[in-house]
Amino acid sequence: MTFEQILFYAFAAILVFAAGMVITVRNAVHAALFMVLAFFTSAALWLLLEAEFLAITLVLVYVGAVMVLFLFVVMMLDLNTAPMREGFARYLPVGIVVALLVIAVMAMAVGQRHFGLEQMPVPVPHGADYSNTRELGLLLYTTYVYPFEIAAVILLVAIVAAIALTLRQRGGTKTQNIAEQVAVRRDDRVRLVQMDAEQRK
Amino acid sequence: MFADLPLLSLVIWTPIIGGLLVLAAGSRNALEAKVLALLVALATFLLSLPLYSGFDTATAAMQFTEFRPWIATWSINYHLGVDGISMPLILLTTFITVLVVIAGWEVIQNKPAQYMAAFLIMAGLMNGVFAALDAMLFYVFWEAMLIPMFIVIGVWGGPRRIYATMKFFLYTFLGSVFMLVALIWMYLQSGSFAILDLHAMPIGLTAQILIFLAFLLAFAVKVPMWPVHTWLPDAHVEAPTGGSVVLAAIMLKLGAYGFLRFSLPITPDASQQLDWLMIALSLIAVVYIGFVALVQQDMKKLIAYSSISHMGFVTLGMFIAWRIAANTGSMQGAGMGIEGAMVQMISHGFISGAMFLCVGVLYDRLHSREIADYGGVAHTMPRFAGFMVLFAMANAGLPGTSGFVGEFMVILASFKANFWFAFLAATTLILGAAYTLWMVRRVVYGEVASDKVAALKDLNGREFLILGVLALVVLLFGLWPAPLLDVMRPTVEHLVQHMAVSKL
Amino acid sequence: MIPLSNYLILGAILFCISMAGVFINRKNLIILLMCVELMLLAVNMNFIAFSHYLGDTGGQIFVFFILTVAAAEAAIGLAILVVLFRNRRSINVADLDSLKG
Amino acid sequence: MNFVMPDFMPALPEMFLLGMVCFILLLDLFLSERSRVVTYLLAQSTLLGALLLTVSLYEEGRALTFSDTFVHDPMGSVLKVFIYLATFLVFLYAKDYLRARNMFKGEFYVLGLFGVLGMNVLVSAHSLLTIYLGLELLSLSMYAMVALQRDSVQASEAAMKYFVLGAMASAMLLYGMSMLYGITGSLDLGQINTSTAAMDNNSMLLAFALVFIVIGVAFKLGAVPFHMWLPDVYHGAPTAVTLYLSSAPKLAAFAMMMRLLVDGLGGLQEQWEGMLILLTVLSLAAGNIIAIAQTNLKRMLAYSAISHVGFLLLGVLSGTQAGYAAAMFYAIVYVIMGLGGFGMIVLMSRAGFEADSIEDFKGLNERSPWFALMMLILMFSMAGVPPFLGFWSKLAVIQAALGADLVWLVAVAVVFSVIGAFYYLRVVKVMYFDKADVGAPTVSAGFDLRVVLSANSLAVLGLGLFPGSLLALCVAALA
Amino acid sequence: MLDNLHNVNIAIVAAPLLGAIIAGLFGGAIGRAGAHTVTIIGVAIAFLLSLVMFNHVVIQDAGIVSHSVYTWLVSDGITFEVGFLVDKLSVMMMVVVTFVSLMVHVYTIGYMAHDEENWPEGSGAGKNSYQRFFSYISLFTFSMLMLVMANNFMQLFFGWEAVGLVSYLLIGFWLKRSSATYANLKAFLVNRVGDFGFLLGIAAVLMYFNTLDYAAVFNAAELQKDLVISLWPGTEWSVMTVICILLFVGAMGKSAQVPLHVWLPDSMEGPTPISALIHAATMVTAGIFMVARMSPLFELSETALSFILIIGAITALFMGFLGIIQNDIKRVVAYSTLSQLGYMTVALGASAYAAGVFHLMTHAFFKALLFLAAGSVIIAMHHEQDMRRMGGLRKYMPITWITSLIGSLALIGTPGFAGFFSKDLIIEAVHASQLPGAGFAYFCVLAGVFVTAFYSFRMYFLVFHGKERFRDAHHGHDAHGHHAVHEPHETPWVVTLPLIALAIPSVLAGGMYITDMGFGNFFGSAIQVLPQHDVLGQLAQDYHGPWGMVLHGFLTAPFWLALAGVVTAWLLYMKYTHVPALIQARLQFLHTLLEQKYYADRFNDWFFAGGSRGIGRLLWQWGDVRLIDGLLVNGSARTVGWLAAVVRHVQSGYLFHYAFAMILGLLLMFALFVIAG
Repeated sequence: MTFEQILFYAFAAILVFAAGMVITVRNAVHAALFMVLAFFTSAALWLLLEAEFLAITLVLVYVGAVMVLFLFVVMMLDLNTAPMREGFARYLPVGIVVALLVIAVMAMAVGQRHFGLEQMPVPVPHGADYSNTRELGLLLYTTYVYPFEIAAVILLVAIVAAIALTLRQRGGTKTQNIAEQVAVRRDDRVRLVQMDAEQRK
Repeated sequence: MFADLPLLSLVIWTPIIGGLLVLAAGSRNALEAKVLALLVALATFLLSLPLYSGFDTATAAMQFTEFRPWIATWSINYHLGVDGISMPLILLTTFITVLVVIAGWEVIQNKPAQYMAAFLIMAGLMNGVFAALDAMLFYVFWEAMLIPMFIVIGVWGGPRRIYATMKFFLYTFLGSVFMLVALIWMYLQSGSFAILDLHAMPIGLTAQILIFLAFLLAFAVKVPMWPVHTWLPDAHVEAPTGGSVVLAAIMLKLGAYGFLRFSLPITPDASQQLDWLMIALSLIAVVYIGFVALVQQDMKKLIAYSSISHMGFVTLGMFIAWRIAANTGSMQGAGMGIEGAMVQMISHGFISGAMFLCVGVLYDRLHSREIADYGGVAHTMPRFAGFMVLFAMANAGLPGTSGFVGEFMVILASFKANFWFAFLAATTLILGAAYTLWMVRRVVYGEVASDKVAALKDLNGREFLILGVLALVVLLFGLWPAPLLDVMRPTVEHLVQHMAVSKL
Repeated sequence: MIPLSNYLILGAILFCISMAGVFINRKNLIILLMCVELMLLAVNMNFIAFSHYLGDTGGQIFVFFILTVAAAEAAIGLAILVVLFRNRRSINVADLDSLKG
Repeated sequence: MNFVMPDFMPALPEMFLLGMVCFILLLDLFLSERSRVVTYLLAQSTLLGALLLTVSLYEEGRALTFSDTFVHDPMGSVLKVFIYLATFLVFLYAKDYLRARNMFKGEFYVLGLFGVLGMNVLVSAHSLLTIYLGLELLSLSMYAMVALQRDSVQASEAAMKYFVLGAMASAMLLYGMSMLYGITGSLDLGQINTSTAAMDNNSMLLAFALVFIVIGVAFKLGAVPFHMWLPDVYHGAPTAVTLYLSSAPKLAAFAMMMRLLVDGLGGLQEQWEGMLILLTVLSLAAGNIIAIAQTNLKRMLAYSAISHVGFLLLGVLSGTQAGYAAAMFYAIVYVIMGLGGFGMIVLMSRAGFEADSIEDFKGLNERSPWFALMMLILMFSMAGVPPFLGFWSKLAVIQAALGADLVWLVAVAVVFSVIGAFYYLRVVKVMYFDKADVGAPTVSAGFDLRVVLSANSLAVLGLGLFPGSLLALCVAALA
Repeated sequence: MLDNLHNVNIAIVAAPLLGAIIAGLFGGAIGRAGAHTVTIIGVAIAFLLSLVMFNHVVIQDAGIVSHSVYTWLVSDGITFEVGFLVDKLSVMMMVVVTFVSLMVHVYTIGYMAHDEENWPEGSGAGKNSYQRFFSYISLFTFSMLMLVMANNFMQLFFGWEAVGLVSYLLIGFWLKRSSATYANLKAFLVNRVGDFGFLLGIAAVLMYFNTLDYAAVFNAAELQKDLVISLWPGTEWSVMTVICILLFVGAMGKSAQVPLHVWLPDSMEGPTPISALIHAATMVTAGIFMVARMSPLFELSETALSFILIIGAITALFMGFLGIIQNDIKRVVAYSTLSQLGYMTVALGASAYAAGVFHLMTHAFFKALLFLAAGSVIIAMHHEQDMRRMGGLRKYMPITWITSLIGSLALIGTPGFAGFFSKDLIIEAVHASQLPGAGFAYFCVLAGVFVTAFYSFRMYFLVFHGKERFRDAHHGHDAHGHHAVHEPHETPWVVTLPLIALAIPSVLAGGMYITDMGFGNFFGSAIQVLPQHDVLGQLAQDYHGPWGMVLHGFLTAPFWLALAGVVTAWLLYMKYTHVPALIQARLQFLHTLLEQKYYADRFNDWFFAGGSRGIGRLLWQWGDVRLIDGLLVNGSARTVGWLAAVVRHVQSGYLFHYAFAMILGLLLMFALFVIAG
């Protein structure tokens, strides 16, 4: 077994373990941490596949941002973790059976028969001067500029949506309402009252 | 002067557009709406008369044809025309519609405008069914017609109206969707939806049988034939009088018309193969339903069953052709069967309509259709009793009334096919008389059954007019059916010739 | 020499585990969201593996976009989760049953 | 690096849309509650502008741009036009409803327009990547819109379900895409098509990839058994959003199916035909049967939508140009009818009252005969009774399926359509045959809503009487 | 000339029809006098014009008049026409029908004078049951004329059913009486059973002759006689036999032959003029007339003739028995009619058509006479019909008494009276017949003579002689509100005049026409008899004029049998009046059998009426309601509904179930492609 293989199997084992833990642990925080582990090992595997840029992105974006967001929400929601495992064992066997079934079918398709070394030999490793990041960057802003723009819009949608859904104006806080200030008219502020002259008693 | 007018379009669209106008008028003034409805119905009837007077009885070809492309993608056309089979039915429709409008004049208190509009629209659609020469146009009218009927039964019907109307709609809908499939299949084979093209289209036997069965389902439900008849008694019982009249007088004819227009000419070989089935079902309708009618306690149900039984003659007359050929060696007599069926259709239109109107007259007064609630009506409503007995006799197929002609012809023709067909068919002479007259005995004759019956008022002028007109027509066609037969003869002869030629 | 199939099978296993996670997990919605992330990870694994063995960068580009979208998805998912929690005071999956039948 | 500047012209509507959305997004910040109507008007004019642009580009013919990730073709243009129109109606119908529920905010329109953009991307996609991104753009907008009524328990529940299942489905789709990519080595649909067509047709591998792709599409369409989200989401979402969900995205989903299965995997027609048959039968059966048991109109219409998907698939799986045209026709017709149907619910609703129970329509004929008639037209049309538009669409797909010799499937379809007629009839029954509850209010919706909804229903009748042009358009779009 | 005769024919049928329409539809306007005037004028015209035709056809012997009036319809190359055939047979019938009808019309003026029970005060139709009645009997005259004058089967059937209709209306004339409406329904239905056969017979004629015109059919009959038809596999029937038996089934209904006789006694529920007109003189003879008319066909089937012979014989004897025990005066006459119809039928069966028709004619006169006399008695007794409450009426109603006696003597065949000639002729003809069954028939008709005499004179003695039982009679019912004690008195002239008018032919008609009708060639070509069947021809060889026949009559068995019958009646009902009760007690079983009319009514009610209702209920409840509707229609609806209610729970609301469903879907599709390869 080559070093590469050792690395692969080790990381793969950790990855599968971490994934298994994510779906089985009772505590959401633990789950998130196992997620982080899974991301890390994935990133390592991707490095084996010479996808350096994505591996790093994965760590930066996912571990650094997304999972933190998850943890943040978990903490914010202040969840009671105790009853979280009720009835869990009952569904586990079904889950395992079904999962194994699907894996079996999938393995049939993606196994050695179609994607063994004969069909897909390992490509020659890139030279030292190869920059994965540059390569992607070049493509991203030329060939894939249209998807890139869409991705930008998607992020914008995410922002708009997240704000629209979660932003709450609390009654007590004193904030400026710019729209209201801009839209203000004279009548809102000044009221001219015509009064009859009062008769002195 | 009429030659230039698109008469068929007029008889189709005048009532439909008129119906919409009535609907609009109804929101303001009910009386205005009713008068308008009557005018529209009369106008339609008058417009349909030139169809008869201008009809060329020398030819079997379609007349008064109109042709306009409609849906080019599927070569569906707005193609209208009538021949000797459809023209009388259009007249029947326009005629009955006038009566129905008059019949509902005072009786319908709840949203009269909608009621009238529904009938007018229905009349237009039914005319469309009879006039359509494009299968898809036919289908559109055929199905669209269900909607106003659905509403009519549901809104103005009796206590179990919802069950009845749902049953009516779903039953008939189920029947017709298979016809649609068959039509599309034929279109895919022939590239045309024109009925006349389908007549000429060669089809293999298996396909013919499947098509025939699909048609059968659609038409048998409508006719209705045993065993898909059970919607009819329910629908009839619950429908308001006008609804029952239209159902019995016209809608049932649509199914029979379908057999003549589609099943026989398009799938002659399948019809021949399966004529045993048709004959068996027809005879079951005559005998089985006759027995069932005998024990009905509800007048409308009784008449409804009697309708089914009478329609058995219609289908019998149509499908004995090949048995005649097998028995006697020639198609001589097949025409009589089909013509008898046609006459029976028209006549049944008048008679059953009249019977339902009679029941309606009673129902309007006593709000009961139970035979047991009546008795001795003749003493309080002698004029009504006179009409009732007349129509009952016509229903029982008394010579001299139109009810006799069709049955007579069909029995004569079916004898040529097989003695036992005629034998079973002729049992209607006994059964028909038994159930009809037994009902008459219990309702019209005898001691006055109750104070309510004693307080009944005889026919008013409006009712007298309707029943009188129907009585005249029933007698006229009974004493002199020749004009009716003259109109349809060339068409039927042509049809028989067509049926005799195998399409395989 | 690691054959492509190994990566693919790894991806498949990952995919199945996360899929199973969606329906085994009946209590915690957050874990459900994580499972979704995990599924995307499995897909990414596939893409990158293919990209590597095919010598085509398209796959990696795709993964780039998936990562972007997944981040956006996570944001919206969590936002919905927050809204839900505010309404229900619970993120128990089994409590989400007012709409049924 | 031999990069050529792409031709931006074909994407002009999308760019216009994006620009306008961003503008509205910014402008909305500076608008007070009272002048929010400006946002509404801008959104509507954006749609109309995009419509004009798309129409003006219709004659251009098929063109690829943006490194072949974007395709401009007649089918796309027609679908886009109907997407704009549908969304236009949605915004119009929803206005009063949103106002009454304190949801008359810029976000609804911004998200809605983003969704339209996503649909456009999807419709014009010519690469797995753009399909995915368009889909996600649309989906994310929709997830957010469903949850937009923040204080509604049902809405947030619906959004959560939608989100989780949607994400799962898109992951499955992605898995399929990854396999496809692995097999063909390309993301471009054109190249995928050429390479798959050249492969062994019975390849298990392709079928494997196909399963995931089909699932992705089926989910988006709401075909059984990937429909589970649909009733809950339609039911739980605010009716205005349901209106949105049920209309334009169906067209986008149809386009997605066409792009993936026909443009990309047309060579595998034999294989996806079987899968679609399975989905069709299940959808027809489950949709029509479960709908019967419903008491909530929105939910009933949701199941009805599922059954309609079954019919739509009937057209696609026939695998012919006529079949695709029929399916497209069906999709468009369904959108028109669905808008009317959900529009009626919006029409009947008032502040604090959702008219989404079938019982709420009791005695409508007494209260408002006109709208009872409109609803009647819609219901009969959905049931497929001529002369309404729904009939022709059913006719089209049945014809297509018969053309593919799937007689048994057609028989199944028509039987279920008869069963389905029952629940549509029940609505008519409630409106016409039942007495109104005492004090049941009359219709009090705004003038524009009344007029346009009437026009919508009458269009179902009018186009039913003259379906030729719409049909011809669909056929021409796929010729 | 011929055209004029055509118009005469049309006028003959049109006049009564017009009268009927005027009296029926405008009865309120024209009043009673108007109604009876207009109808009597109508019938009188018909009668007079019939005489014109009689003159033309018989006296001048100027050939038959046959023409069509209009084409009813044309179908499949076959023309159905409405037309008239006036030959010697039909013209004789026309004269008889119009004459009897005219008499009945006149008589009705008196009989119905007080019938007002139908219409209440203030009803829309006014009190015009009187007018209605005249309308009906005129309509009947029209129908009957259409029947006898028909030149084709279709029109024959029209008349056939039309008389049935009028009979239905008239039997049920007293609408309130449950028994009347029962009787009319029964009459119509039983007749319909006959018509059922008749119609099939017509259908058979059409099938084998392709026309319904008499002349064409009769001309072609000879050619078709060897045809066979297989009614069920393995059997072959002569077409002629089938046709004739089917047609005869019609005659059985109309002429009340066993077993379709059950309606006739009940039909006495109608007013008496009806019993006279329809149920004695005319309508019931339609069957006889029809068979005679079809003689060219019947001659070709010996099987059918034998069948007729036997049916007729059974009717003649066994219906006579029933007359013996009746107490209702009209019922006695009714059973007598049945029995006499049997005689006529026997004559037909023996191929002595002329004898049958001859008896038909004489019977029309004396039976109408008897009925009207009975009616007269009933009027005098204030609508009491039970003979046990009569007696000794001779001195109160002399005219009625005399005419009744004449009628009875004619009926029992006293030599010299009309009935003698016709009846004797029949008996002799049967005696001479060689057909199978003739022996049995001969026995029956001979025995029938005794029976006839016995019941006729039983009635005569009970009514006109003996104790005046009406004085002590305690009226059990007081239906018409009359007072208990009343003196019978002779009825007004409108009643007695017809009696006298009918009494004359009852005496004379026999002797006058026996030579021509019985033995001569009176009917010419209208009746055709094959040489081997020509019994009358054989008898003619021994015929030496009416007087010779009368003288010979005193020596024959029938005379002595009749005399024995009269004497027995006298002994039992005049002399030893306690004996009948003793006999009744002894022969209780027999009496019950007769009282129950051989249980025919019971059986019919139980088997046919009850049975068909039972079948109907079975088919309805089990076939329609349970099986088709319950199981198939509502069952499917229920199944779908149940399915919906169950399946909707799949949509559990739980996210994990939804996800699971998706995964199952995934697996399902995997399975699909794994299976598909």
